[in-house]
Amino acid sequence: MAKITYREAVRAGLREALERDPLVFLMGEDVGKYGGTYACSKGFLDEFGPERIRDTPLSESTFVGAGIGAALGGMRPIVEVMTVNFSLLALDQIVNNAATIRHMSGGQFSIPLVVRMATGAGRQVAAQHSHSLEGWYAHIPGITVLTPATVADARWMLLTALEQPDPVFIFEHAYLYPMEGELEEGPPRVDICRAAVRRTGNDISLITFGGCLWKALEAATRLAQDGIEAEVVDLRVLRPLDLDTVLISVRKTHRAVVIDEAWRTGSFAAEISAQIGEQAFYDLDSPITRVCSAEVPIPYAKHLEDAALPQAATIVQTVKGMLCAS
Amino acid sequence: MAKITYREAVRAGLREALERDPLVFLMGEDVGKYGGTYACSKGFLDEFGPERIRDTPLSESTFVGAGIGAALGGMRPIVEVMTVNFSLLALDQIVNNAATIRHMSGGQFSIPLVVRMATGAGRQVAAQHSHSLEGWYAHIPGITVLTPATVADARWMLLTALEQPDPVFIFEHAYLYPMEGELEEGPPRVDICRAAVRRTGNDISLITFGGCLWKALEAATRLAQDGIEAEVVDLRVLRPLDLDTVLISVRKTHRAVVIDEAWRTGSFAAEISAQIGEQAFYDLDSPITRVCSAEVPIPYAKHLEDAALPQAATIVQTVKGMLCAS
Amino acid sequence: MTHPINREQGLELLRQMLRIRRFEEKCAELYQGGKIRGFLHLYIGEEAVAAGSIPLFAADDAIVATYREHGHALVRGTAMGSLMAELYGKANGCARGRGGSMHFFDASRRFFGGLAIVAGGLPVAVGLALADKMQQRARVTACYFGDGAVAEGEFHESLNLAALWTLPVLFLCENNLYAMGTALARHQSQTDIAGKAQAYGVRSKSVDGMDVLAVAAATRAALDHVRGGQGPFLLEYRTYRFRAHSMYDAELYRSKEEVSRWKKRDPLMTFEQSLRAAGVLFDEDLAKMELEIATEIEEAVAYAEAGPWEPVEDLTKDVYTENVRRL
Amino acid sequence: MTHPINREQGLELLRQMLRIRRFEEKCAELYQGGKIRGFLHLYIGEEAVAAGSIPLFAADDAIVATYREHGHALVRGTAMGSLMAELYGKANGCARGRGGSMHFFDASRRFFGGLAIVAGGLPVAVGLALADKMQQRARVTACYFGDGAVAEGEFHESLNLAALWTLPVLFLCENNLYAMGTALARHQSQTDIAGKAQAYGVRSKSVDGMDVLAVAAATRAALDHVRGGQGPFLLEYRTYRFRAHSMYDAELYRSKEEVSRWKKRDPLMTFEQSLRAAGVLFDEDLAKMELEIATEIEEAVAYAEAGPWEPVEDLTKDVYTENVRRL
Ligand SMILES: Cc1ncc(C[n+]2csc(CCOP(=O)(O)OP(=O)(O)O)c2C)c(N)n1
Ligand SMILES: Cc1ncc(C[n+]2csc(CCOP(=O)(O)OP(=O)(O)O)c2C)c(N)n1
Ligand SMILES: [Mg+2]
Ligand SMILES: [Mg+2]
Repeated sequence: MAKITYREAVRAGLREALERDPLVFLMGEDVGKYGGTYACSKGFLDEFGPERIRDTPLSESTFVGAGIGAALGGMRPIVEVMTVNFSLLALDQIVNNAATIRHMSGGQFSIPLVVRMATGAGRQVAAQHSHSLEGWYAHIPGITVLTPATVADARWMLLTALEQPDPVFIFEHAYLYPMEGELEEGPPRVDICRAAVRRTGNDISLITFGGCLWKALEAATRLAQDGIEAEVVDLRVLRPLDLDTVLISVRKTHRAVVIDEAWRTGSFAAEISAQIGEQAFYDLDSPITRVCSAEVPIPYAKHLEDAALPQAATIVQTVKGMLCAS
Repeated sequence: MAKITYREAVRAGLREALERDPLVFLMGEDVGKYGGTYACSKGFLDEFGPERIRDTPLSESTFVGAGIGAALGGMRPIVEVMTVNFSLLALDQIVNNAATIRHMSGGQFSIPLVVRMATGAGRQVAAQHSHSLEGWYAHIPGITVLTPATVADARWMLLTALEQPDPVFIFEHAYLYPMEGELEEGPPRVDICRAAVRRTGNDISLITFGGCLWKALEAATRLAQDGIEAEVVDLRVLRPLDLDTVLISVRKTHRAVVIDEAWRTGSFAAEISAQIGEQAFYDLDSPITRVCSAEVPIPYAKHLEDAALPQAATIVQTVKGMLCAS
Repeated sequence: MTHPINREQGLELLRQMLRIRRFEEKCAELYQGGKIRGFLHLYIGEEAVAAGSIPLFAADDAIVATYREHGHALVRGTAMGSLMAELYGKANGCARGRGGSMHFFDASRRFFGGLAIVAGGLPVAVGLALADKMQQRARVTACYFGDGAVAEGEFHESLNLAALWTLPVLFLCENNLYAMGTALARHQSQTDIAGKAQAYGVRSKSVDGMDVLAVAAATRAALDHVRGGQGPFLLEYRTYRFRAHSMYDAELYRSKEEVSRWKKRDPLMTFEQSLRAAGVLFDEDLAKMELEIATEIEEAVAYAEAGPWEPVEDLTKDVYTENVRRL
Repeated sequence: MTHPINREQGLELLRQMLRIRRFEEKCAELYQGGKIRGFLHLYIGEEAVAAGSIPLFAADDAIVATYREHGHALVRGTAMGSLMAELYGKANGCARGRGGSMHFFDASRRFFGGLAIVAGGLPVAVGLALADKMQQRARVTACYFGDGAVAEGEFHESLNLAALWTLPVLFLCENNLYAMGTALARHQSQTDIAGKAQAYGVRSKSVDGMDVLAVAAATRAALDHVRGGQGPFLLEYRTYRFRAHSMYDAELYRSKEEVSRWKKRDPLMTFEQSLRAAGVLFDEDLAKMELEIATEIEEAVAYAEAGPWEPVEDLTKDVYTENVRRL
């Protein structure tokens, strides 16, 4: 076990990917000379050269589309979109080409493309730089959506993703890059098809992913102090969804809170809630609740941003409310 | 009461809007010389002139952004995006500017913009022209999302929308344009804040919107032949959502099916299901179910497209399954 | 005429144009008959572009086209039967009947669609060329798009990126003077499309797209430039669409006179005349050609009619590759 | 120097540049002190652009800027206190503390942000100009953006649309040679930004952005063109950013030498020298100026410090206009 930051984990995954397969290359805004907005590819330009570490112009739609084309042409592109906020400019290429061409062509073409992007709020960067749109991506048939929350997933998911014949989108929560965590030695390659129980408990299930995992775990710790044992499920993969792991937990605890940093209405948390309701309705002792972001463009001021986002305290409150109610 | 098509209704609404307010103008691809892709503005170029009926280049992001700017500048633009499929190219302007500037500026600016677009599948136009993304729009704080399903709503919603100080998005289901319906004389101006019960019944609530309303009503008719009385709720406004009307119905019928033409995972139907579960859990006699599109790029072949989309038959089946089960 | 005409080549060019023309006339008829549905965008009037350019590409070059791609696929060599079957929505179609008219695909011929979002194919073409360059393959990617696509941001972004990275992309603009109902001068503040290449330091040229030999000559020159590793080239074909934009179109945006003026320059008619004038085409050649094509079309229709529907159970097949290890 | 210098004007230009410089030096200090958070993009080195151009606009002209807009807002006349308060996130800030450094707004001065999606302001500017033209107002909309924005599709689309409709938009490109860490030549295949205007039939010019008088002269000429109803104009300011792109930036992408070479052309220093040389600036003038500005900054900080936080209950206020009839 070694201590490593989430950033170092992403970096190590990228380096291994570049080292083990000459067809892999990284392209995006400022991945090269600048070293990556979040320093995930610092030094890579010198190490791997300008052919494989490609700084792109500010042309999101075109360099993502070029990633699709390069994948069709036999390369293994890793496209970095600086943040999910800017990925809106590339969404047409993603929905209409990346996710669609295999099926629409009758299975003739493969698009082994990996797109990475930072997501989430919490750093006071205000309304245009704080979106959490993973849920939108999870709506798109044809792609796989990953949300690494731990250093292990940040380290290993990329490599499994690169073995997929179809497009994979990896959402790295910008708030997690400096976070430290323990990483086991040796490559315990991770799957990209299962949710993980990060904490076991019998009283209630806290279902979440990405940056909110840590808030849920903190809430669970606080709840434990009051004798409430919460189970924390990290979805890890939003599409295709591993509902079984969620159901096993809910059938045990009979209560669920879904935590999602996206705006509440139309959040992915709604999908989780709906599916639990469909599959485990008779196992529930109380209504499923959601802890999501307030429906507001995320403000700059710290106290307002904090108020807008899910917090451990809100989760604790919600859980206690549910347990008292029943 | 006069018979009128949905297309004529949209047209009449547009004409009245243009006649009654000189600040209103229509811009979009082929709204002028071509007469509108769906002929909704046929003849308007001659009638209102090129200043007010503006054909735009194929530049979705820019003419939608220009609509935002024109609204900021005191005009009352109606921007037509030919179809929701192409609106992906303008989504950055919508999310980051239209929906955000009022709040982010501390309430200094108003954007009285109306954007209309055709949505939905069912005409064998295949994977890149058959999206139903209203649910994504309903996720965005700061905008209003309307889904006229009847000729009355097609006729009148636009006018109420034009009185709003904030952006309103109107989704016209492309399949409905030729549909005929009865329109009451005189302007019974419609609200854009309430859902409507289109058929009353005590056995189950069918909750839907847009193109699926008619499939739900057909299903209700067929169910009635078997003695099952379904209530059909037309959401009409996806954001802000009128949950009360939905809850009143569900508390009466104790059962709900949500029907949505979007892909199931991450559909707006999930949000409806989640909110009913949150608010009316103890009123439910059985799990809420969803009838949505299959998770596949919509295929061209008729039999495959039919199989991919929600159908009256599927709704009937689902309802019977629920009623037998319990 | 820009070249002396060699009989074999001349007849072959005429034959390809005629194949497209007759095939699409049949499509229009079948659309009326309800055999073909959805959107159907005919290429009639523009045949010289596909017929003059596509034969110049090598088997391993890539082609990216739009929803108006029947001609491109035909000349590229995809069997007419599998194209007709695609229009029928049959499982023996070139996209299993899932794509229809707007989405022809043929991996065996590196034909990447049939992409129907205007300008959406340009970035993909840039990426295909990038893959070739990174793998030191001497391939070219030919990307066809219309004048309307020039207004989209992706045109600008793609020309810049292809030039910045010196990628082997041949940008081929089929300027038929209209984007649906919007005339070029009503969507471009500056209508010289080839001239726009200067903003990217990209070489470009504009050529008469109604003259199949001029198309061939200009395309060959552009192709040589790109193959020479000198980066992308923008070639503008000045052409014209004789039919409606798609099957539903009142054509309120142009006059009958304008259309008939252009029809006087029908690429088939004018080329046929020059072949006759050059003494290399005779009535019997044409009769033979028409007969062969009529037969080919008959067989294509038969193939489509006989084709099976894809089983509904296969609806979600190929959304993802099946049986993939996710761990 | 392009003009003889008049003392009053000269001193005012110097004063505005100095206000920006000292204000931002204070911002950097406060950022280190944790008073300011989030992203902070300093304009230091580029002051001549805002100081030379903004005073030329009429009160009812519109300004659309980027996340690097402190200087623009200051020169436009928004009180320094409300800008500082915005950086503090206080409710007495120019956006109630919701926007921060990247999102300054001031409706009373038609200052439309502070928009932080690169190139996202261009379409909005086109629309503002459209509204003016349709309402027969002789206004101009000035749209500032960086060289990086030139690569975005919206640059292309917006220049075309503004030219096509002959709209009064002044496109002002602040070319500081870098888009974050990417040098102009590494993101543009053809680096003459002003030259790109030809593709749209738009008039354009490039000017030394380190020379405040040259900036003023070129901007005045461009403004006259636009006011004259001749449509948009693209003006390129060749300038340079002395500081990091934002507060976190190792500046691996450029050499210390390059930066110090540019600092020899510091717009404040060079203009101060020429004012002295012209005999219209004296030590006491400068001392007085520094003192006034120091005081203005002190008061601004005090105003920000004293400002209230927006009540958390108001978090969702203004997402929608309140109390609107929806029927
Ligand atoms: C992004 C986008 N916007 C709008 C459309 C609808 N549309 C389909 S074809 C077309 C006209 C395109 O004109 P052009 O590029 O000149 O090609 P042509 O049809 O003339 O061959 C339009 C507007 C689309 N498919 N994609
Ligand atoms: C669409 C988009 N992509 C990426 C970013 C991240 N980003 C912020 S500023 C910047 C560089 C912009 O450079 P330039 O336009 O030259 O302006 P400058 O910072 O030099 O003033 C980038 C890449 C963004 N804000 N928007
Ligand atoms: Mg055209
Ligand atoms: Mg710059």
